[in-house]
Amino acid sequence: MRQTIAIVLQYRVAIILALTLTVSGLIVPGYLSETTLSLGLDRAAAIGLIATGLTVLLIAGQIDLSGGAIFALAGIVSTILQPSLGILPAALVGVFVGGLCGAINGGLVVGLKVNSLVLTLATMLIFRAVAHWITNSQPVTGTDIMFSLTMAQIYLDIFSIRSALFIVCIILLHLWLTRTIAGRNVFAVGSNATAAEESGVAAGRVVFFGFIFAGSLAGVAGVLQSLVTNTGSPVFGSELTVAVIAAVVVGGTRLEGGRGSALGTLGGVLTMAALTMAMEFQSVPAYLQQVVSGLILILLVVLDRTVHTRGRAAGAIPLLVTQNPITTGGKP
Amino acid sequence: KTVCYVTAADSHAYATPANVALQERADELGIEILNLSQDFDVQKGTEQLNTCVARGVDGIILWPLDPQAYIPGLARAQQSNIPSILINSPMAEQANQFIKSFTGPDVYEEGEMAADALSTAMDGKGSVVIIAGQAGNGTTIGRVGGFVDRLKEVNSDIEVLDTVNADFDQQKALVVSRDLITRFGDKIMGVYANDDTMARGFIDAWKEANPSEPTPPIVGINGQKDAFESIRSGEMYATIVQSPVEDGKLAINTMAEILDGKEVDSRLPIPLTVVTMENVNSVEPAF
Amino acid sequence: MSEIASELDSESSNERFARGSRLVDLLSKTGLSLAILAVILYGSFSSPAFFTTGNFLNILTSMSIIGIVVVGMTFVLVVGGLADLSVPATIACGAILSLGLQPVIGPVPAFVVAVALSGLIGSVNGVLVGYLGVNPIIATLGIGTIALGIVQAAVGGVIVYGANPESAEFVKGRLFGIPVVVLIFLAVAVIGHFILARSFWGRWTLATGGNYSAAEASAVPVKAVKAGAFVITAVAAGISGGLLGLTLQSARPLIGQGYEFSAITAVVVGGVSIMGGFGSVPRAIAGLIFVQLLTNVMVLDGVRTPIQGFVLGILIAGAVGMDSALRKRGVA
Amino acid sequence: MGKDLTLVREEIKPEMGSTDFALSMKGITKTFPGVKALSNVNFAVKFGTVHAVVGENGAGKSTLMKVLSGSYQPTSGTIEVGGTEARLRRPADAQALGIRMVHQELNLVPDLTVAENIYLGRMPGRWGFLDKNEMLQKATAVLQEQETAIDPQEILGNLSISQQQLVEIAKAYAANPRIIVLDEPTSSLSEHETAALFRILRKMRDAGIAIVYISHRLKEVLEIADEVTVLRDGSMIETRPIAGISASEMIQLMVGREVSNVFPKSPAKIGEPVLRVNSISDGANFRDVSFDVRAGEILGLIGLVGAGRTEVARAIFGLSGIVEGTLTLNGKDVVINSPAEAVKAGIAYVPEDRKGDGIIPGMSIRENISLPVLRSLTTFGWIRGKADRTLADQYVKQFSISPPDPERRVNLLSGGNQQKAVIAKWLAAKPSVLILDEPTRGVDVGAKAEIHNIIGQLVANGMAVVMISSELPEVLGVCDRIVVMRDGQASPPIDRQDLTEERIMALATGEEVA
Ligand SMILES: Nc1ncnc2c1ncn2[C@@H]1O[C@H](COP(=O)(O)OP(=O)(O)OP(=O)(O)O)[C@@H](O)[C@H]1O
Ligand SMILES: Nc1ncnc2c1ncn2[C@@H]1O[C@H](COP(=O)(O)OP(=O)(O)OP(=O)(O)O)[C@@H](O)[C@H]1O
Ligand SMILES: [Mg+2]
Ligand SMILES: [Mg+2]
Repeated sequence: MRQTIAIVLQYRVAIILALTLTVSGLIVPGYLSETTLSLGLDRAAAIGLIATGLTVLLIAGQIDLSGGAIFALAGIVSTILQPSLGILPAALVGVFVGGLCGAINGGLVVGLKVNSLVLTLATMLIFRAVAHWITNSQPVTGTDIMFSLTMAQIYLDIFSIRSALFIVCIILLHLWLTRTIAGRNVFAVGSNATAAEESGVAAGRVVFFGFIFAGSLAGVAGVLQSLVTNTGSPVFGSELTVAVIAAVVVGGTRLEGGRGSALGTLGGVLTMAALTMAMEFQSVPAYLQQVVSGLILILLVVLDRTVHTRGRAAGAIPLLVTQNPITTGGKP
Repeated sequence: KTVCYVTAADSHAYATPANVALQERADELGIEILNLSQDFDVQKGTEQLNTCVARGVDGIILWPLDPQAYIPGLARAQQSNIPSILINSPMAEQANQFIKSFTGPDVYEEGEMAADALSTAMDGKGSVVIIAGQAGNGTTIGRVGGFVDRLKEVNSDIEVLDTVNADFDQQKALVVSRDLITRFGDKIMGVYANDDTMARGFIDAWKEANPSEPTPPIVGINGQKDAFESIRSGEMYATIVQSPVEDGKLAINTMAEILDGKEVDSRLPIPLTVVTMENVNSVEPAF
Repeated sequence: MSEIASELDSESSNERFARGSRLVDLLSKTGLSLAILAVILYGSFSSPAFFTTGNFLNILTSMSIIGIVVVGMTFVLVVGGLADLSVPATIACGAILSLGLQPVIGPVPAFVVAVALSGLIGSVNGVLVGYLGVNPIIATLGIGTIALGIVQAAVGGVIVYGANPESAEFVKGRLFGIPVVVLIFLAVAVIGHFILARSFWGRWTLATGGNYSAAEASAVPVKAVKAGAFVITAVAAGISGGLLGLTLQSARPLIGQGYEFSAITAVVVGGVSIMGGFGSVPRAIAGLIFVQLLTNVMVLDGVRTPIQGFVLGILIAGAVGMDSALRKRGVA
Repeated sequence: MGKDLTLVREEIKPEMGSTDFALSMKGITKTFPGVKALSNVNFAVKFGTVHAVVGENGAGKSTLMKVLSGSYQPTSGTIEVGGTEARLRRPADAQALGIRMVHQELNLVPDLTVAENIYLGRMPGRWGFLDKNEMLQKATAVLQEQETAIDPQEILGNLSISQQQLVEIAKAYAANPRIIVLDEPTSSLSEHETAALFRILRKMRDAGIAIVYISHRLKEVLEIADEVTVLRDGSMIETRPIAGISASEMIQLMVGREVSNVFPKSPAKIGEPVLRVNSISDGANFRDVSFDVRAGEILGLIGLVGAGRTEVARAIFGLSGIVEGTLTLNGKDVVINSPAEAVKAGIAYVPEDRKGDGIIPGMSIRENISLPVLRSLTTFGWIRGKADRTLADQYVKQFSISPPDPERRVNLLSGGNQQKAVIAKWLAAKPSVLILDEPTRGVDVGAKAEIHNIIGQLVANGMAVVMISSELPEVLGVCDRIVVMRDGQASPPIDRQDLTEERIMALATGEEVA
């Protein structure tokens, strides 16, 4: 019995995704089709790329609220530079700007030893302000709308360029997190930073590069978005952060750090996208859609909690461990 | 037939009546509406176009919040032989090849009309403040641009003291107005607000600061009921009626014609009326 | 009690236990007051409009609505609840219900019911965070979305207008020359301060934030205390939303957007630790005053909105940096 | 028991520098805001020796070792490792020089596996890819060598505290250190596990490793150490070969005076049973536990680590649930679901994990002490400031908490003083039953004697005390009756006169010894 619960719990994202797809397929006519799949993937890509970056950060015990702002800023920079540099070099600069923003986040979090929730709240305001500043609050337009159209193309009937990129990124991340030493160190830092540090893992460096990675991926997502829409806008991505955090958490990654997986995030992103699409197909009002996604998020997290607590009575005592500052490195 | 309607938002002083009008008219016409709300998020809107295409609807009515961003989505719709039209806000020229028509008010013209009205009220001279909508939003850009360009065009002696964003939000307008009033005081001889709710915010701030003094001439846009009241009581000088009901109806009517295989004009404006003390009793408020 | 002990006493109470660095200690206590003074000085020189009764009344009125939320948010941060991100939804709930119910049950009962239902949102947050141990960020994010969706569905997704001008006049009016909202804010602040600093509930809140398990083992009802902080915040946000609706005479679902961040900013700038266990209402309000004065001075100087965001961001980063620096030196 | 150990590791040949001193610290001073933790300490350890460091709580032992391991930077002073001067800016620097530290507080990563923990910071692999098999093999070997039955693939967070402690030791050991520092490694180990640890330490010593061993258990120090250094109030008092020193001499050096009876016998009048525990079970960690404790009595609860004593105490106190069985207090059946109810009924509990469950670090001594009784100090919910202060003053004085400043933040006190504050906190609640879980763990002799004194006074005043301890001599010295727990089951209370250390060990391990 416990075995079953454990298995169900481990693959809960996959199960929920399968459930969503089955139910939607039964209720919504024309839902299970290649077009839906390809377009659903494409729409998940922007959130997915940022979520990929955030997964690493959350596992390392940090959070980044500034992803949406970086997303906008990188897109703007890459669009503004198109006339002088050409599309591709400008895109690279955009991604670099994303990385740079990440480095600022990471540098401040590590250097000042501050809580990343508040710090990235601050940099979110700053990056967003810069985006408004350099564009004078007007959207900027790229040079070549035809290029956008190629970017938005669906290839092999399934992938757009960005959805393919998203899938590749998440698989690479999965391998990296599970198979490499550096990947395991990320878990160690998120689980107990002091202990990791004392064991010779450069916790500060792990966190720093985690922020750079998250920033770069937000940059990639932003640049791709600006390429696809031929626009860089200071208001882009303002609603993304919440959706991204929800997707990652639905995917089973813990906000407290130390636990999580890339494939889970993939599942979370796809689940949220599949759900949204299904509800949009049925013309469910936006506010009810919110209620549903909110409920899913809460339900999954509560399930996670209660099942773990039940596991405790049957032998393990996570309470002593999870709430013991010695074992959690002083985190409440 | 099913038509996908990607609207700006569910609950908004202007968008809500437009949505309702569109839905009601569609029911009359026997058209099923797939209603998607962007909640003022461009990103979301571009993604919702994907849903429309995947769903295989017969037509798309898009309320664009950005001049460019929706182009690939519209192109994708065209590829799938789904006709698209724009409602309420314009997009950049490049979008024209992907849409059948744009129905709705000319926001740039509204800016121009507002400039003319305010010029009349102030005898063509003095200094004003602009309370603008959301930064980067197409309507804001049009309404501010039209206003400023018009003043330049006629070589007006009216000076713009400052332009501040209040996001079409009454509370934000209230807060920024307080600051504007403290900062410029008597220098504010006229106010141009990008919509009537923000004009309301300014009036409240003014009454707080100078309960006894009359408000300077204020021009708003939209033609809401309470703006009509304010014009009657002299708190506001003018508003520009732009009826959301007309807006919504025109869009779905146009779409119905397209679905019937008729040709439609690429630009179908809704009527705009400047309302001042003179005609306030003969014009119907927009909502 | 024993000879040994008294001997130990005299031995160890010598210079080995000197007090902490005076300067750092002083800085932590007076830093914010100095900063506020500096802004006032600068403002008086830079703008003639700044040092006027009218302007100060302005600032007070502007900060009252958000100030009420700040008082609640202080409890959440102190109890170690990170942040309550459901504030925008709660404010909307307070505003929409207090206007929407006016025609049905009259203005005063409508206000009371609105605040009570807001409190209900808070208790759901509280149960999730306090009793089920869900991460507060996720819980409040999810419940916020759900609550907002439900409130929106209840009014059919449209805007609600006020139907009782007298109540609006009362809220907008003045008592003894002071705006009524300011008086309400002051009352909430004073009550909040005494609860946190002088009541057993406040001491429990500080203890729970300081060390959860130790507080639990000291017979503090930690779960209730943690949940209580979220109820307090929700009630405060409900009051704030109700007042907001009454002043504006209209309420839409997005009415409270951004208030959560403004409130967190004020609390953090006030030097309340995001890690919990430390902080007070006056500190948080000092933070709010500082932020408001600074914004006011920038507006009077004609600084553009984006740059204001920039400055605010740097301010938050500076505040948390300072907090962590002082913490490291063992003060604060 | 005495089976032969074979080291699976490569033989260690410490590079001897110009000296046979593995390390020498000279003139080390370390100040914290408000505290001079170390002043001008000289400390040297030879290769191939076990060097014990003893001293009272707050003497600076842990601080000195954290300076050595690179966790703290000394305010002044130099460190030589293997004869050459070393700058240790961070733990990695010290590790590069072959210094490994087993911290007093557990320092592990709960979400990784045991094997990953052991090799954290130096996992084997190629091109950055982890070689899981190799890591597992090595970890298994190291754990086997330590005679522990811990599964290297288990997630660390699922282990008990003592198992985690063993993993911590294995981790240091697996790193092939030249110098290994153990800061109170046995504080949560049973005698059996301690014996196994000592066998390993001897092996390591014989292989030439320098071992620094910190403990408050002088018996262990006498058993394992070759040399001993005594610290007092942040200063080095003396370094001596173990052969020339006795336990009482050590104590004298530590406290700077003579302490006579380490475990005073409490002559209290024993009355009626106050608390009766009637075959309670929690469905997981213990079952069918029954005992009673009488007014004026100290009941010892003893057993190997993980036997379930703490869980029994937490259950009685309402911190975790009881599935079966009942509690009788003063003849009446009571149901206790939360600590608040326990306090109301007159039960108090001093937890074993002082830092985790005992103190609120950011609060003053005063605020800590009044916490459990706060409600009684209020009028209409408001705290009466004077009552609050009076209460704190009274206990700071009565327990001679040092420094005697009730407004001082409690986390700035030394371990022993923190423990006194925690006990004071509970006495303020005026309980009729006091449960003490390892009240003297990690507490120095001086403070220990004081705590025993306090307990003695309490029972003399008619309180019933349950004392959980892992130290047999302490339990035998202080308790009137003793309950031995093994594997979640409890023996009936046995009079102290009928027990010996051997008899208790037999009951606790389930092995009859000759
Ligand atoms: N991080 C710190 N900040 C301030 N003071 C500290 C810090 N760490 C230790 N101290 C103080 O330094 C002194 C020495 O503490 P240390 O932990 O080294 O003692 P110890 O000998 O290991 O005691 P114990 O036997 O209780 O572990 C104590 O007075 C303690 O309060
Ligand atoms: N932190 C923990 N995580 C998981 N299991 C634990 C933990 N602590 C104890 N256990 C398990 O709970 C049971 C009882 O442990 P408990 O702590 O009550 O024992 P104890 O006799 O008090 O030992 P200790 O000396 O460690 O306090 C054992 O099976 C043990 O393995
Ligand atoms: Mg120590
Ligand atoms: Mg125990």
